Amino acid sequence: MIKKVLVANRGEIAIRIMRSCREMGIRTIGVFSEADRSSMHVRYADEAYFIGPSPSVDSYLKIEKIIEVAKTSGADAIHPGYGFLSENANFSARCQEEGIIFIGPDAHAINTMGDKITARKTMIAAGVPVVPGTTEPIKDLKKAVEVIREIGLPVMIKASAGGGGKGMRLVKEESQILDAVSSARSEAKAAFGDDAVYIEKYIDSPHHIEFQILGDKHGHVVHLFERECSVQRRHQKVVEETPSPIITSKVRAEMGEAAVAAAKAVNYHGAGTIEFIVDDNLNYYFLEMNTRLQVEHPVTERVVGVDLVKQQINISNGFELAFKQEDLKQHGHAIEVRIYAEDSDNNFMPSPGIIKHITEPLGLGVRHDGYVYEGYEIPIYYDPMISKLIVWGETRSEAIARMKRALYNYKITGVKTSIPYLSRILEVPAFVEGRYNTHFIEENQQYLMPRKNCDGQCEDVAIITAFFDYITKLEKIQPQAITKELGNNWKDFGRKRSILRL
Amino acid sequence: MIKKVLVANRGEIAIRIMRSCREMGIRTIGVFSEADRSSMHVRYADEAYFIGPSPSVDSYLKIEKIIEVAKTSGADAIHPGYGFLSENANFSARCQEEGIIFIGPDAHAINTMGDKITARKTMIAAGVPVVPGTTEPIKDLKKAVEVIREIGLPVMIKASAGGGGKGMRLVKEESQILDAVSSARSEAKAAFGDDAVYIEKYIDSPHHIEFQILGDKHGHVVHLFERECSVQRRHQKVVEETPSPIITSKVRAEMGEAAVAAAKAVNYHGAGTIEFIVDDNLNYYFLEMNTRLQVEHPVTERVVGVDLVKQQINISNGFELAFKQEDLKQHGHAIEVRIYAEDSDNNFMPSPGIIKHITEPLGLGVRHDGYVYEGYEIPIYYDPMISKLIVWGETRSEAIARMKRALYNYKITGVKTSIPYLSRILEVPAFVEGRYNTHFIEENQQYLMPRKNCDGQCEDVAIITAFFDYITKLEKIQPQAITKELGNNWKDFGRKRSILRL
Amino acid sequence: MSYELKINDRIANIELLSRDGNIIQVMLDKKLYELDILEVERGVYSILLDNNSFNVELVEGKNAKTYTVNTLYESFEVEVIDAESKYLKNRKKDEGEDQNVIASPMPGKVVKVLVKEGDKVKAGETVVVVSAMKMESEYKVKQDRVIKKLLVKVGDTVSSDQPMVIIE
Amino acid sequence: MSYELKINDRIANIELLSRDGNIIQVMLDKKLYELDILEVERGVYSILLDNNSFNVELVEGKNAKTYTVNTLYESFEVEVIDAESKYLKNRKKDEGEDQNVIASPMPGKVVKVLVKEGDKVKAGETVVVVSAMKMESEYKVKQDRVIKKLLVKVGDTVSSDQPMVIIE
Repeated sequence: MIKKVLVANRGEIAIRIMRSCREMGIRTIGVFSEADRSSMHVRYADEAYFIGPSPSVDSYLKIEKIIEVAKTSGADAIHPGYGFLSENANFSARCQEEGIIFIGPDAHAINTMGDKITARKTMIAAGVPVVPGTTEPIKDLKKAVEVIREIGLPVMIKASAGGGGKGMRLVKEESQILDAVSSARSEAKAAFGDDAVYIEKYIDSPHHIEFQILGDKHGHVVHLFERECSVQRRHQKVVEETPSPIITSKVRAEMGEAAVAAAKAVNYHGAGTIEFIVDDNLNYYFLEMNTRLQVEHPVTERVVGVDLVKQQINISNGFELAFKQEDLKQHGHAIEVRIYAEDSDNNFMPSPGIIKHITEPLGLGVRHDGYVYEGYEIPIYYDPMISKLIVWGETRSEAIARMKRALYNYKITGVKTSIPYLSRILEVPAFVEGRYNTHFIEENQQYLMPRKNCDGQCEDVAIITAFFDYITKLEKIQPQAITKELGNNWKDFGRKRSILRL
Repeated sequence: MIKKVLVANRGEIAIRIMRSCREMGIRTIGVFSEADRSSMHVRYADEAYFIGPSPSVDSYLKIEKIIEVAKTSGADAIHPGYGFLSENANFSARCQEEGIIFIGPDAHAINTMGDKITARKTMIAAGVPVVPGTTEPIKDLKKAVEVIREIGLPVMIKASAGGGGKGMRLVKEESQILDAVSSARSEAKAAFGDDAVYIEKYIDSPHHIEFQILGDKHGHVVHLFERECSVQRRHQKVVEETPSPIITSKVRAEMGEAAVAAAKAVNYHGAGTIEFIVDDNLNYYFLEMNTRLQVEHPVTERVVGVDLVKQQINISNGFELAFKQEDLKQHGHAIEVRIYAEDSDNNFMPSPGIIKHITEPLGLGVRHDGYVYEGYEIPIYYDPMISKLIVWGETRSEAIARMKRALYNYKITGVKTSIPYLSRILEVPAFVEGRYNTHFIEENQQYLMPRKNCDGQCEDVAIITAFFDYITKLEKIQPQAITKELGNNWKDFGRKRSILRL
Repeated sequence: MSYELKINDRIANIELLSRDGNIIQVMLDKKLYELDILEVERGVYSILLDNNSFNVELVEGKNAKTYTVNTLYESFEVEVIDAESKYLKNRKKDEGEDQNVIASPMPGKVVKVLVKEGDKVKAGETVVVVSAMKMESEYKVKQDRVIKKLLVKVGDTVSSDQPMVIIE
Repeated sequence: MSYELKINDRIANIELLSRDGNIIQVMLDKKLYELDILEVERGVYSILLDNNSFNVELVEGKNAKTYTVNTLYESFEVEVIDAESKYLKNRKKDEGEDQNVIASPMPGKVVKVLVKEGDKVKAGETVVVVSAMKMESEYKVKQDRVIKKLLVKVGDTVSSDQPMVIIE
């Protein structure tokens, strides 16, 4: 039985893990870099150990240092969270060597799923749909045309040796095929000295839909349904929800089975996520597997009613899963947004700094996973995520209304945040109607620009408040300066205005 | 359609109501007394109106003033919250007269249920079980003995004119009957000049279990299952949970039906609560009906997945209930604790004052409904409740563990709170095992006393911290005073100690 | 320089031996402690002692020398004792155990004043009733006394520790 | 006495006419406002104007005269203009539009310095690259310039608005 867990992470996820440990009566060990002495996870942990300089390569990524702390502190398990060492097969293996439980999959599963080509082959073998395309480079024109006809248009031609868009061609029409293959090959030849190409089905309006799975060490695997993660900016998820607004229960069941098959193909144990790319006709294809807890795991926890971190720990303890597939149901709707310390209206520039004031949204249906506090300085070294806001509603529209209410009441000053940007996303018609794909952000720029939401009165109130604060400060320095001015009160303000105007 | 709601309340419930209004796109009007200008509900509302001096009798209970504000502000409905005017039939009637929707039942339902005798008679007529006993005063000995035989032992004999325990007798044995009736009557005669007595079944180890009901204006009534509220101190609920740890699904169904029948008996519309007293054998008896939202409504919201305030507003709008009894299910387990500004270890003395610092518990399964903020002064005029913490877990034991975790991380300084006391309740074996009745607090005093939870080290850390803060302050006043002392550093501390000791 | 701090009945002797950034060494009643101490929020300290993480909250009391210190489960009243406090303590002792002032331990509103100036009251008799948050508290004399001066009247709002009645 | 406050491109003229507790009357650009204003938390004001409830957060800028003001949906930069600010403003104008200092608008770490002192750089050329929170930002010159002085080197941590390069 695990009694002491070292959490090899920082920020909100470290605290989220420690919370579940505390509920299970497990002692927690935190680790921290130079920049993180005042970080909340150090304060939340039962014990905390310094592990090195601020850059993560010198601290949170130092495998040997973390193993050493685990041994010194007597931790019997390590939870890697997400990011940092969470998908590092060497780390998983090193833990095993040292007799420390790695709360996550073994090195074999991480390695297999970590390499795109191997993962693709493994999935094909397991009967999990992958994006149709060639698995070997194609070196001649005739073969290429044959393959394209087989896959069906549209397709993407990619230089085998390539990168940076060189030798890439999107083919949408029959008539373009020959030209496109020829020009892609000669461009590839010129750029990389190799004219071999890959051909892949092009998904026109892709949806990113992923399935949460849990597998124990006894061969049982279940899925906990999907998460819709198509609202992305530069491949970074911004808003996640479950259930997906586009999926049908038939497709859900099929994809769930595929996800379980994918996990079983690598004898997976622990919590993991199978990412699919889904087209408008709900054709779905395996994209990749994340062999760890995801940032967006709370929407699943809320709708399915399962604490995923507790499940991870139970699995690591060697317990069998306490539920079967048919025991799991989705109840209502959950949405998560990620709050970043960034200036969303100024090219999303990062905004580290000191939190001056924070008001957290609370009440019915709101979960808040964060780590900052008043006076805390968000360091420059790590991810700009401040917190995650997760809401639940009986229906999707109630969940959206609740998220708007929660964001309305979420105030952070001192650093710029993405809160106003997120509020705008929730108002975009395509989002409200649940019709969106991964092009959502670029296609809806006009809705996402900063807007003036208040009339002139709001600006006047801003001026008056600043003015009032300023004269109150002045008064503290020169008492009576202000009140003296008011000696004759407001009745004769006309006279004063004409005399005293600068 | 209701577009603007005046919330005739303050504190956490005012904000909780405003949150649901905001989610529904309804504008909110707050009202405030002198003491409440800085209260959070004034800040949260869209509009706020001053209604009078601090004592609630001069402000929150001023019917005409509140009606006036509703008319001035153009509110089309008033939500009374709980307490204050929420069970005031005159207020409900006045609203109706003025064409303002009272979000709650009509005066008839409030009056019928507000009077214990009428309520009892109405319930008997509706076939709802009430505590067996006499409905009319008994004036002769023979009749009294007859009635006792009919009801069955144990019974409580109460002076008809009485109060203060005078003329009360608990009868547990057959042999005591005659003596008890005679002495109760003569004591009653001596004390009140009237020897008439009532006889009521005595419930030995009573459980307080209540059912949430919702009724629309079309005659539909459903129940949203029970809440177990037996953890009480001086008839004040301290901890509430759902499902009740003692109830069976058969009894739940029966009590639910009785609750619906009780509501129908007064043509009830809105949200209401039927309180039952339940004995160890799960015999249940109608106690009273609360014709309003209850403090503990969130546990029901969490487990049944329904926003009760939204339902109240929909009902007031004249909508039919969107669900039938068979659509409602209980998922998992929820517990609520009430955090009071009081010194629980010092005779529960109220502790108003300024909130110096607050850290709210967050994360998975935790709902927090509060209203205080840093720098806020809790006024002396109102209820000492600061906030409610509601947790959900898959199971009762997970919910208890989660509540312990949440309380562990809930810090308020500046005022004393009941947080430590609540933490102790969660550790009491009878509570953990779910075997408790309304005598819980008095029977478990030994578990509820303040305890030393930390060894000497903890005390030493407290001393060192205070010391460090003190010398840091000194240093700010006399810079270098401290560092100078440290000039020769710690190596020669022995010498310094002997020289400098005062 | 060493200081004396009072916590419950214990008088602790404490001295700062060294300080290097957050790391301090102190000698507390002949026990050496080395710890990492950092004020993370106003009045909230994060402490690492032998890698154990403590969160300690300080609330200043009536003056800069008194603190309420909250650790995880317990709350302590701590007082720094210097020459001035010692003097005040000694003076206090001379005046005997009972105080000659009845003060309100909580803020509230005076709802009843049951005595007049000059009244003789018996031990245990209630003098003033204060109400706060719907609860009434009675203030009694501990021994037979004479009411010297009434400082409050019905309807007055009193703050914590405000003197209400002077007795002799 | 009236004050001038700058908000975006607007210069607002404002004067306090009266004050009674929280209630103030101000004349703002010839419009009379009466409102109830109260600082409820440090830097957070609750305002009631015609019974509408506003929550306004103030964060002081570089000096006591500049504020970032957050209302419900919008954020404003407000500056109190007095004689001193006016003088500074006028001086700045004389120096032309482009600045002769390249400063970092965000805290971060210098990861690349692409020039040496004395280098001639062309408009649009990147001079310094600063990294924060896994994101790199490039700082360029807006017109042809000469690098006069480098104030930072690779590995330096810079704070917000810290000058990094002086150009001429």
